[in-house]
Amino acid sequence: MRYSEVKMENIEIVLRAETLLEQEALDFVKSDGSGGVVLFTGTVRNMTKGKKVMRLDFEAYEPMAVSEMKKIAVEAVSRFELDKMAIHHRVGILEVGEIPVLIACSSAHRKAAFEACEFAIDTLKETVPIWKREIFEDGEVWVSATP
Amino acid sequence: MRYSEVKMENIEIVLRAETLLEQEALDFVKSDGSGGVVLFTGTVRNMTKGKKVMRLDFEAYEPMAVSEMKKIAVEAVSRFELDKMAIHHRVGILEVGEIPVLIACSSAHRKAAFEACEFAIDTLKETVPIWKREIFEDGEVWVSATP
Amino acid sequence: MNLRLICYGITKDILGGFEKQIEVEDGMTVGDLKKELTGRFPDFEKLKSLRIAINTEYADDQSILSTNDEVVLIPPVSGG
Amino acid sequence: MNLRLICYGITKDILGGFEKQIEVEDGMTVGDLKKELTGRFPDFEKLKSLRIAINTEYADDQSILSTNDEVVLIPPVSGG
Repeated sequence: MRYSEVKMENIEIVLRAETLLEQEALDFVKSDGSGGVVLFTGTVRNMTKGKKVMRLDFEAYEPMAVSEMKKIAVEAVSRFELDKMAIHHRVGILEVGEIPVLIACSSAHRKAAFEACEFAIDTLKETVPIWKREIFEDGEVWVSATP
Repeated sequence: MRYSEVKMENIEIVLRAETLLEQEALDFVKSDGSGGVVLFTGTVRNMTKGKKVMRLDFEAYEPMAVSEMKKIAVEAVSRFELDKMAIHHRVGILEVGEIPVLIACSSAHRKAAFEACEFAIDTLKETVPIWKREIFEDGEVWVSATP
Repeated sequence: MNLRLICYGITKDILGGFEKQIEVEDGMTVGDLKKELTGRFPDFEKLKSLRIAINTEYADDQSILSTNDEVVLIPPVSGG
Repeated sequence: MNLRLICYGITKDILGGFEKQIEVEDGMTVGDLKKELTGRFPDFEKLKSLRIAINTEYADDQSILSTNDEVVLIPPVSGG
């Protein structure tokens, strides 16, 4: 399976091998009743600890990755009284500058939107079963696997 | 003057009557060395204090609005060690759902990017000489002018 | 001396236009100007705040005005 | 009983494949399974953490495994 999606009235979860588009996440969360939207975009960096990164390879335990992302969005919408939240994550090979993750949310109150977006990306990095391998010129390594 | 701009290597300030585009601000701040981008988008809400808003009219003291926005971006880039920041603001008549303001920034550290973006929008709302009139079905009011 | 005031937002409504020429004492400070304006136009008392910019920079109450300055009335801002 | 382990990330390298069948005692807990794996494959000790998911939910060490469960090894995640 290379494409998974959960779509509810106020939550959109996407996990896919195709390019992520910021406008897609922004369009989902926008509403005429919201005063503000906050978006976090992760990008693949060209360096890690001073070493040149060629590309990343993301793999996901897909059904659980989608359900964990959904849990995060459901909690964020409720705890921060959001209008909507979208979490989009990529799998497969990503080149430098490409987007592994997008989180967008809308709220009547901008402070809540900032907090919710930060909560969501922090939690995603702890609980969502997705793994990345950094591929260097001279080898590769599973990120964060060992101390 | 209906279009003002400051463009430096790591700062982009835009003040204009034409539609603001999220992708434009995102494209400016992106760089291969940044791990994350945070974007705040303000949108025109359809209601204020329970009253239906028809549209907003923004006016700016343009040279000073641009220089105050530049000050904010310069301080944010330095204080939060950002890679780049873009602040785009609209003037003129805006309909419900349109974008009055966009702030995007990129950083190696996502926490700094969230803090910087929030700092910038909070400060903009205090120091940048731009004023909006809310236009209702039965009248209009300068926002926040009186207690 | 003659001062040319530029008015934005609600101050335009209070002074009745975007530009207003007024005659004030030489060497008047920003603080004095605010008092003078509030005396002539009591509606200024209703504002949450009033700042004055001189030549595109916020000026404090001690700043001294000169006839060639670009003096701009800044009522509470509401951008964003 | 027979357990079918599904391996992601670095656990695939440690166990030598995406899927691994192993024979364990009936009624084994998640905590026991982790000990068993670390005994058989000392490389698990190098990991920052190891969690086990049963049927797409994180399981705590007291959870009891059954032969029909989808048991997935979750080394430190690194999405985002």
